[in-house]
Amino acid sequence: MNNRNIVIGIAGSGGDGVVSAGEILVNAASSDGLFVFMLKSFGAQIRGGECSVRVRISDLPVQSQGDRIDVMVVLSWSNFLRFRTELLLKDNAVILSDTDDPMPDKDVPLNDQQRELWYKIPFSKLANEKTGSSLAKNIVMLGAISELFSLPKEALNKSVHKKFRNKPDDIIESNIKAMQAGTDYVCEHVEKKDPLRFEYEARSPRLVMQGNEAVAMGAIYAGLEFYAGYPITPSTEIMEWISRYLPQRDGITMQMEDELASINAIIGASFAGRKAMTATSGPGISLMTEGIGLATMAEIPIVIINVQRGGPSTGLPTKTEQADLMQAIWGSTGDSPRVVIAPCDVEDCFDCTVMAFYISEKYQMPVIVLSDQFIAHRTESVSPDAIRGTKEGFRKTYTRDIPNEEELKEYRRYKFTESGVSPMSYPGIPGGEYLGSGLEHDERGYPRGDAVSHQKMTEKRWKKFEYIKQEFRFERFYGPLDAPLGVIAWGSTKGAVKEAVNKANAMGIAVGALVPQLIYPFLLDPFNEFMKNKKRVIIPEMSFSGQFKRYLRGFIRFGDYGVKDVAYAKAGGSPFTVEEILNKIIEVWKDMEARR
Amino acid sequence: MNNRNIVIGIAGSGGDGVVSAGEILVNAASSDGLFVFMLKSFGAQIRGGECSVRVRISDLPVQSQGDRIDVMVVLSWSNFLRFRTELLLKDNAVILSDTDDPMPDKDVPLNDQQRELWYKIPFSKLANEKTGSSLAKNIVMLGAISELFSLPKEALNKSVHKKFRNKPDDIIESNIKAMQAGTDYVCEHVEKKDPLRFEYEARSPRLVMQGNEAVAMGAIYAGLEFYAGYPITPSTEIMEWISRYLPQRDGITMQMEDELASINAIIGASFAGRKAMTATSGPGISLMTEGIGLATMAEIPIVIINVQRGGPSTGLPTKTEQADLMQAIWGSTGDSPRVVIAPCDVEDCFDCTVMAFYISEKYQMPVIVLSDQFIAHRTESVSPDAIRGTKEGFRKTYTRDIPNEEELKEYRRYKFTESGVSPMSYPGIPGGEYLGSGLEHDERGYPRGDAVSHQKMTEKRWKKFEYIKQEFRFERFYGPLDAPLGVIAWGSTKGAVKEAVNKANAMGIAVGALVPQLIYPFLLDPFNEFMKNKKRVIIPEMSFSGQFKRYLRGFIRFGDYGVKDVAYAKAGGSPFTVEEILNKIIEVWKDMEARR
Amino acid sequence: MNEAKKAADYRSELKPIWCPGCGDFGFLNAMYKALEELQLDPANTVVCSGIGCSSRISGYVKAYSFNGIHGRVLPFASGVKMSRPETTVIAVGGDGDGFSIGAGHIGHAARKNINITYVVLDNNIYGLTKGQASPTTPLGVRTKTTYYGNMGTTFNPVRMLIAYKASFVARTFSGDPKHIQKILVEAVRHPGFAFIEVLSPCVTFRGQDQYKILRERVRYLDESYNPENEVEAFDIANDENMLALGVIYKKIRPTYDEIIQQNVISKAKAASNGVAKIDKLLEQFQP
Amino acid sequence: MNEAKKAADYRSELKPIWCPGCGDFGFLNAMYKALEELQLDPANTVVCSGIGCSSRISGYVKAYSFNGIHGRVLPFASGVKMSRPETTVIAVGGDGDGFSIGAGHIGHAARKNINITYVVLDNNIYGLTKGQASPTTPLGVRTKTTYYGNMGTTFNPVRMLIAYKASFVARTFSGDPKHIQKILVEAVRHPGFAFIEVLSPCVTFRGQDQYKILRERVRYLDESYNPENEVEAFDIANDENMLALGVIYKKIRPTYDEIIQQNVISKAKAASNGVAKIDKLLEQFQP
Ligand SMILES: Cc1ncc(C[n+]2csc(CCOP(=O)(O)OP(=O)(O)O)c2C)c(N)n1
Ligand SMILES: Cc1ncc(C[n+]2csc(CCOP(=O)(O)OP(=O)(O)O)c2C)c(N)n1
Ligand code: SF4
Ligand code: SF4
Ligand SMILES: [Mg+2]
Ligand SMILES: [Mg+2]
Repeated sequence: MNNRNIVIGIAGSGGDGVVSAGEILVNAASSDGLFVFMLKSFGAQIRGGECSVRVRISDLPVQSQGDRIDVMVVLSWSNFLRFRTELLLKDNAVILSDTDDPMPDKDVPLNDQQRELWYKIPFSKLANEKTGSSLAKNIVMLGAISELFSLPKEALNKSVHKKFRNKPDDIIESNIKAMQAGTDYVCEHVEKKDPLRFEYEARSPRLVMQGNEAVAMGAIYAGLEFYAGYPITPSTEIMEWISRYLPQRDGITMQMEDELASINAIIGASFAGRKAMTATSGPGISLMTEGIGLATMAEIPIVIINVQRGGPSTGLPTKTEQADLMQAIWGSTGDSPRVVIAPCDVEDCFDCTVMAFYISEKYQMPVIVLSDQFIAHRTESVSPDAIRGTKEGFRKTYTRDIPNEEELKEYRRYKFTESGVSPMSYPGIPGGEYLGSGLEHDERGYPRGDAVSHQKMTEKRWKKFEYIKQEFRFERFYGPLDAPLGVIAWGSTKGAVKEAVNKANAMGIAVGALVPQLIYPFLLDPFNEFMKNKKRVIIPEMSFSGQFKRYLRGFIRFGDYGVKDVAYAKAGGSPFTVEEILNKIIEVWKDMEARR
Repeated sequence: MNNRNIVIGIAGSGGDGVVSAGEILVNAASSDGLFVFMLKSFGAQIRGGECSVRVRISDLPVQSQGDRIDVMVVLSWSNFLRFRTELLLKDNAVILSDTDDPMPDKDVPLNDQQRELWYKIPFSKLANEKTGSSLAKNIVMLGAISELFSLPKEALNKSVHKKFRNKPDDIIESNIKAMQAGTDYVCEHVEKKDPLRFEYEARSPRLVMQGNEAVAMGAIYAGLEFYAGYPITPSTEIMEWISRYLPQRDGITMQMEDELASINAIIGASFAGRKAMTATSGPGISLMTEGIGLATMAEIPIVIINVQRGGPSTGLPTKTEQADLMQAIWGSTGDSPRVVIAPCDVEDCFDCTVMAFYISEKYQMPVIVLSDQFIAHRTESVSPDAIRGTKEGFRKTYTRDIPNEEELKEYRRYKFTESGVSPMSYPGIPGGEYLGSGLEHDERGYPRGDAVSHQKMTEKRWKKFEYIKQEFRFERFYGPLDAPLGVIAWGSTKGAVKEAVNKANAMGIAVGALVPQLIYPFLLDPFNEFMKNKKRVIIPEMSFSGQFKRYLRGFIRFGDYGVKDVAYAKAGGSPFTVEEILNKIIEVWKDMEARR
Repeated sequence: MNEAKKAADYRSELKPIWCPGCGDFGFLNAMYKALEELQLDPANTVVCSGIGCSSRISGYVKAYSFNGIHGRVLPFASGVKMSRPETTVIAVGGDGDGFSIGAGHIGHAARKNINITYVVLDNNIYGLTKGQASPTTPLGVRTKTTYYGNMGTTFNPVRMLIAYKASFVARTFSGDPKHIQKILVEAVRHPGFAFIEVLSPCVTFRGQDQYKILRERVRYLDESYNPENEVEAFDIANDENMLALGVIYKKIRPTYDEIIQQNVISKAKAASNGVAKIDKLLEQFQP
Repeated sequence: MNEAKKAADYRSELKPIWCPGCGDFGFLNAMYKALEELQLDPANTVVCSGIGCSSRISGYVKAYSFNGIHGRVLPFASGVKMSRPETTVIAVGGDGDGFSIGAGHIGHAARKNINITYVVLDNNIYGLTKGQASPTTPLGVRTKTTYYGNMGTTFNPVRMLIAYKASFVARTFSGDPKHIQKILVEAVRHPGFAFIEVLSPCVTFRGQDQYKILRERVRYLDESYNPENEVEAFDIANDENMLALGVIYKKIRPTYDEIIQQNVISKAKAASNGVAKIDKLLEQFQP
């Protein structure tokens, strides 16, 4: 049996080099143009503790992490056992472990078949022999699996070189030897019992990125000039990346004392005419709601990235969830329009961030990008063209209009206009001086407390939505549009949904899916198209209270289309698997059949 | 024509004694057992500036401020003009003004009929004569109108005495003389041109309260022990009242440095076993969202009063709006259940606060009471029985259960139970030591980051809703339940809705109204009852974006009842008038008739 | 700006709505004069504030003005200044805005030496919300939230600012607009974070006699005073009976925008060999 | 509690997950000993914290413990203490938790003299989020958010606390658990707000050599030192090269709970003639 798709799990302790091994694998595969998807998982400890990666490598585009593991590399049994519920193995999974790490007597979740397909290889011993330390056991392991499953050896070699490029030559050499030792050991001592062989065609290299990096790149592409933030898991890498690279382009990064300061600092920078952004997560976004309301009221363009994590409160800082949706849409007091965009994979993080700047700068309002930990921290291979801008799709950037001479006469910063967007000046423009204000105000920005002014200004602020809706339609449809069964999902749930929908259709189930990218304001058109012929619609989401479903129902009356909405709401912590979604599709499909 | 209902407007500058006059009127009427409703309105200035009151006095219960004014007392024309859009006069309104304050030549919104019914009385001059200063002109005015419109003279006399009770006797006397001078002047010099005479039967006295005072009283009735807060309009009076009276009952009031501190301080106090509360508005509640999420996660009972004001951002601090609804329900990140209750008038502020403590203490979770500026700052007469607790209705208070001996063995603070509510200890109870935590946790409170624990604990926290729903049903129905046309409203909109529904039914329009008190969790039963036979439902709300409508649609599918939901969403600033709601009812009714 | 500006040219069209006699008038008028003395260009001047009676001032000055939210004027001002260092930024707020809800920001703006002027109009009360205790309300005073008298030791802002390593710390008094003008001009010219506490009576909630009381409690630092000694400055700040007016502490060190330009941006650019292009940034994602 | 408690009795069942060698172990063990020395009753002890590696400590102590949100441990602790003055309250956090996001609260808890002990485990870094600059990270240090070196002057917590009028300000060092124990016992016994800065190395993000570096930079205040002079204490705090260990400042004044009892509650009760009944409160609403 030759595979064009393989899912490899590696588990060990923090010191076992699990992540390094995963990264080398990913880089190797990507440099041969393969499609890659890697998830990492850690215990609560900062150092030491348990650690695992799951690397999916494929000759074809991949949408998800791959539900079940083909090859499980156990660098330490005790640590592997901590991931029992996360690392699900195929029934006929191949197991690799270190000869010198005895398997515990009980509680090891391996079936007989797996025990059959189990290779013990002296990873540490070989590493010791070749490098004088057991540290390189992960490299020995790579040599072994590349031989066992025909992974790209040449590329692995290059990747190891790259990994150690800042190290002295002898270190590089000894690691290369260690890898060779793994390969040799397999050749000489291992009798292959499993049929697994990976097969592929090499193509031009693909980039390797994490969601947070794609956001940061997107911001820089869009022309970011000022970033202020406060570290918080799982968003911190955005700030770390930007603080290193933005200054190369004359931009400013400020680490503020808290999120209240961060949001107000970017409002200040944007008031001063700069493209400004912050990124945060759960607790931090809560602290920003007052400032987001201020940006709406004072009509200041800002971009806020919320990398969702498990909640409420401090919750599950390193785990994913999709339960900040309602808060993103409605989180400030008063009628406070803001735009909410949700990326659904790593590449989309780039796009959505670019789009966020476009909307916020053009419509002078806050835009929230709702990423989540699942996208933020996973590694995916990405087409270089997609990022360089040759890809078809959204790539517009916007440079803020400044008021013209006419407008600067008797300048009215909050002038009533057709679109609700008024001429916006900033310091440095003579004649453009005005009062920006979080109080309700008149066209000049001067405070006004009467109901009539408030009604008019509120209308002005909401009008923008009508224009934004005309600019954007970036929803995705999967499967046949006219299928009677539908799935509506958002954000990171896309991957599992897309793969499940494809599988279901292959099984003869007529099911289509809709994944909007612009979440708020609500764009009815794609739903109108999607709802035609639908009888049932499943709404899977990582939110126990079903926020997405509640939100949708607020804006579309499923009943009017004769559609029954079927909730599939679960708490976060771990993302949906393809299997879960597929099973739900099958369940609802059967029920539909039964009632036909 | 004899009136059992009269609406008196008084406008002037800050120094004109407008509010004092209103208060004396209100007290007088209430001590004769009349029903009273008073609104105050100020300019943005702290001192001086314009100022008006609108006092409705009636022999029958009143629901609203009274749309149009019967008697307009102008103490200063220039200041009156600032309220042009707020103080709408009846076509045949009677006007009173000071002889020595000339009316401006133009822009005075009086019609010919009103100009006919216009009395000029030398308020200041008479005040000067009787008291040596023009300050008492408001008292002269009271003497004049009591004579002109047969207001309760004896009671006014008593009220003036009470108002000045801390002043020296000669001051009281001279004020009484000033009042008499007003009466005498009318008797001697004024020829009555209008037919207005107020008529009523005296009953036992009613209390006079503002919404904020009723909240404060309710909290004390419910057993409040600890209050922490930070001043903010229009909620501040709650804290001011409590800081004075709570210490009389051994309770603690702390003014904190901000709202972040306030919410965490009450969480601390409640962790320590005390009934704890805070009150705030717009910007302040935004700062509390992180803390509210913490209370949900750590299962700490707290009560948060949000007196809504116009938004977003600093917005309209002294004006009303109902646009914090979604934020109250969904304002924290993660799936973060909290209860939201909305009072609909002053008396209800008391009830809702009592209920909030009951729910929060019993179910160990945050409860938000959504009042608004319209309720908070208006004065209403209230039945003493209603507050003393003999009134039929909700009056339960709850004393926190402490864990029993059995439970304290291997104590599990977050034990999984049928209802989701676990035994809760607090400092001072030996054996009850535990870790309270904003992180996801196990039954002991120890941190857990896995998806399975999170799912189970999330379920636990949400289960409580099912039990809360069984405890409460405090919605109000007005008009015939089976009418084809309905109105669904919440909070302070109730007054205008109730009055409009009564009027509409009197006109032959079959319309019923539903006003829930428990807003979230969503109680379906009353809606099921209400929806039967309905064809159209109007949803009036002071929220431009129609938050209430979106919220309702998230939980009931109007389509399934064959009902069309008709939005009536407007920005806040001034509350709905009865006329507005009635016109909407008529409009929709006509449309229904036309399509029949 | 070609012609010399007059004080009146810095007046906006919005009319102050402060109570007659409010100390903030004294500061505002002195500020107009200081702006004239400095000949600042309104197009390159940002006057920003939080929320409070005092914070209304941003509306009364012709400049790029911003009336933000309660307590957050310093982060806002930092954002403006750091992203547009050529502007003059003056942040204004009340004692509640600055020392209560905004207390977390002052130290950070000060230690970084953000090159702005921060003025606190300290009236020892919450004016706008009608008279509750602030962190500087004297002990024992009855306010709307301290019916039985204000409790808890009060803040000493000047002392705090010195401890925060602010590079310019001064105190002045609404009753002496000339002194305000002098101090404000010096503060704006100071390269770095300049803090001014203005004793500014709230006549409505602290009484009309505040001017008199304060006049008796202030003393002017004389010319001989050398404000560069931290410990001495701290000692002077400690005297809460006789409040020293003038520049109490001052020491010049690099401003944050200078530091970032010199130590971050120039290093970063050197590391990237000129302005980094997208394609160059992409390289790091190559496998 | 009938029998004498041992240090081990204060250990919870949760196992610390700090990195091997983390300074916080030193403090935790000293804390167990201090609790033993104080013979505190777990049922009347509250240990609370914010978020950070250091803040995990609340989970490791057998007491009423609370692991709240980032930066808000002091308001939480104030709520506990004011509403239940008979409990001993120990609040713990990191330098980020306390001096960055929580900076606005310290001054207020200190000036009010809330009778709690506040310990900051200062490792000059954000540990939990894996190594970003904190307000006490030394100048020039490369961290995850300061690739080109940390910029901006750093905070001097002891100096700040003195300026805030904290009634007890001390510094100690993870490398000397005996000293910690002594200081902690003294702090808990101190009637009023007691602040302790614990120099507590983060071996993972600040390097293993921190113990050594710090050991060379600390000096112990000797017995002769009188901590009651503010200006002297401020001067000692100013020395950032040789960090003084010990009680740097201390002055006893009434605690906030005492003040409230004596000046508010007793006055209020006198005004109401005994405990106010609902009916009595209602009287004021009679017309
Ligand atoms: C988050 C938030 N909390 C509370 C308020 C209400 N508020 C407005 S101004 C103010 C205090 C005013 O005092 P200060 O800053 O001293 O200014 P002053 O009016 O005395 O000049 C408060 C509490 C608010 N606007 N926002
Ligand atoms: C509101 C909020 N912002 C940010 C974070 C993320 N966060 C958690 S701990 C921490 C800082 C930790 O540093 P410190 O307080 O010094 O503790 P240490 O880990 O060094 O002991 C941060 C930024 C958070 N949990 N909540
Ligand atoms: S209330 Fe006080 S601070 Fe506010 S304007 Fe009036 S006098 Fe000035
Ligand atoms: S990261 Fe640093 S502070 Fe955190 S546990 Fe490890 S050594 Fe301690
Ligand atoms: Mg003030
Ligand atoms: Mg730290």
